[in-house]
Amino acid sequence: MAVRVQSGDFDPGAELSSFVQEAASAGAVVTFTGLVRDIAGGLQYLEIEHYPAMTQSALESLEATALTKWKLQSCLIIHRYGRLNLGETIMMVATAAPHRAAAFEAADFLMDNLKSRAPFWKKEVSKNSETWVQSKDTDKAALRRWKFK
Amino acid sequence: MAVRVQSGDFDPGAELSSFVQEAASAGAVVTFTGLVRDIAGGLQYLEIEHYPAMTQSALESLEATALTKWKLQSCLIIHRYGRLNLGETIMMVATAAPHRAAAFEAADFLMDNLKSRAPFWKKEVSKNSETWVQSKDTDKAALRRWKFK
Amino acid sequence: MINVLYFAWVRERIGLPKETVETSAKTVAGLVSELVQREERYALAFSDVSAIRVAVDQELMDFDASLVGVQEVAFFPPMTGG
Amino acid sequence: MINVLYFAWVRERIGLPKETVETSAKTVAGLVSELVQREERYALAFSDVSAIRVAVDQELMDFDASLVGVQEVAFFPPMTGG
Repeated sequence: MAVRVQSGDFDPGAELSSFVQEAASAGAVVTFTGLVRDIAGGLQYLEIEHYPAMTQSALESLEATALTKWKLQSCLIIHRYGRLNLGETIMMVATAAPHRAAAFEAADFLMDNLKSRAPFWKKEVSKNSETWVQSKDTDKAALRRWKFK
Repeated sequence: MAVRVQSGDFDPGAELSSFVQEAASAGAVVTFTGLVRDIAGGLQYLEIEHYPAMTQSALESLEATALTKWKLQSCLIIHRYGRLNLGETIMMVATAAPHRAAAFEAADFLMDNLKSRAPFWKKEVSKNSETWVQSKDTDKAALRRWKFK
Repeated sequence: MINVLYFAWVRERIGLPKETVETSAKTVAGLVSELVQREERYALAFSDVSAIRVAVDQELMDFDASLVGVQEVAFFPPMTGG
Repeated sequence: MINVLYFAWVRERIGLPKETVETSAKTVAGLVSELVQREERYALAFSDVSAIRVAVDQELMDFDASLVGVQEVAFFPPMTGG
């Protein structure tokens, strides 16, 4: 049960080690880690803006929904803001449940909502341009899946 | 690209750290970790039997299918055998892909197939009884999902 | 008096992250109408409201949300976290 | 001469992990018929073949799989890895 919004880089492996130790009574742990990658070529770094007064509470409410809906034993959300260099970790979610289906579904749910309902905005900075990342239609479609449940 | 079948315990966090470093060009990394838990109460330890001549090749063929089908950048499967104590790690899969949908789906696919098509058999040992874990109908139904794809 | 916040390219187009606005608007949509009449940069930022999301007191809301008792309104593009 | 392997409760019921079998059976099903006629413990282990899986030369197969050129056959319950 933790939500962390931070500018510093972190090691998802170290987070998983602690998470598993705390969630020892759970049988199934799923993690998702997002990394800064250079898709188009030329990316120098990523700049993530967020809405400080809203971010923590938005993530906590997301976590509470996942905990209740999938009866998770434990849940972790870490998301960075500020300048992020290539290869660095952007964010991570971890879910612990008695069975794998719940752990997978809850992690998937958290990701879809983080993409479209948490107040973060990514800007890609390369040598000659700065571009705000556009939200994808696939993200909206992914989000819609959870309304039918 | 690694498959490891081993009796010794391992730290899924340490595995995730190395996996992320090698898969630095991937944007999305998903892991699943299975832990020994005491559901019914009274479990002393888990004994996992396997079919040595078949295990490695079965897991490698599973990995090859996932790599091709979801165009993964990287894939890891670790599965233990022998005596496993409460709270220890049973197995782990990790997948790295450019986007989250592929990473999630491939990890889910690997898990369904590990449950039903890799030659491992779990026995639960408690003070007064030894019970072979029965495969679940939900596992077969889960496996069937992948035939329609 | 309402605190109005702007993020990402909405902030860049309007040219400031935050301002205090004296308004008689009853809804978010009414507030937007007032803002676009102020200056060209506001009109530009709000030219396509379908591309803009709004949070009222840190909760995501629609443009018809009431401003009664509200302290903070934020405008921003669709979020791109994760 | 075929190496026949048993795992999990199939191994426990038959009482050994591995044996070499002289057989004229053409298929896995034929081999099972020969085994169950040997002794009670084999009959017991194979009493419900729907609960048994088979691997031929380390590949999962059906009971009608051919034994031509085969070196190793393994019998075991549905797998429970993961």
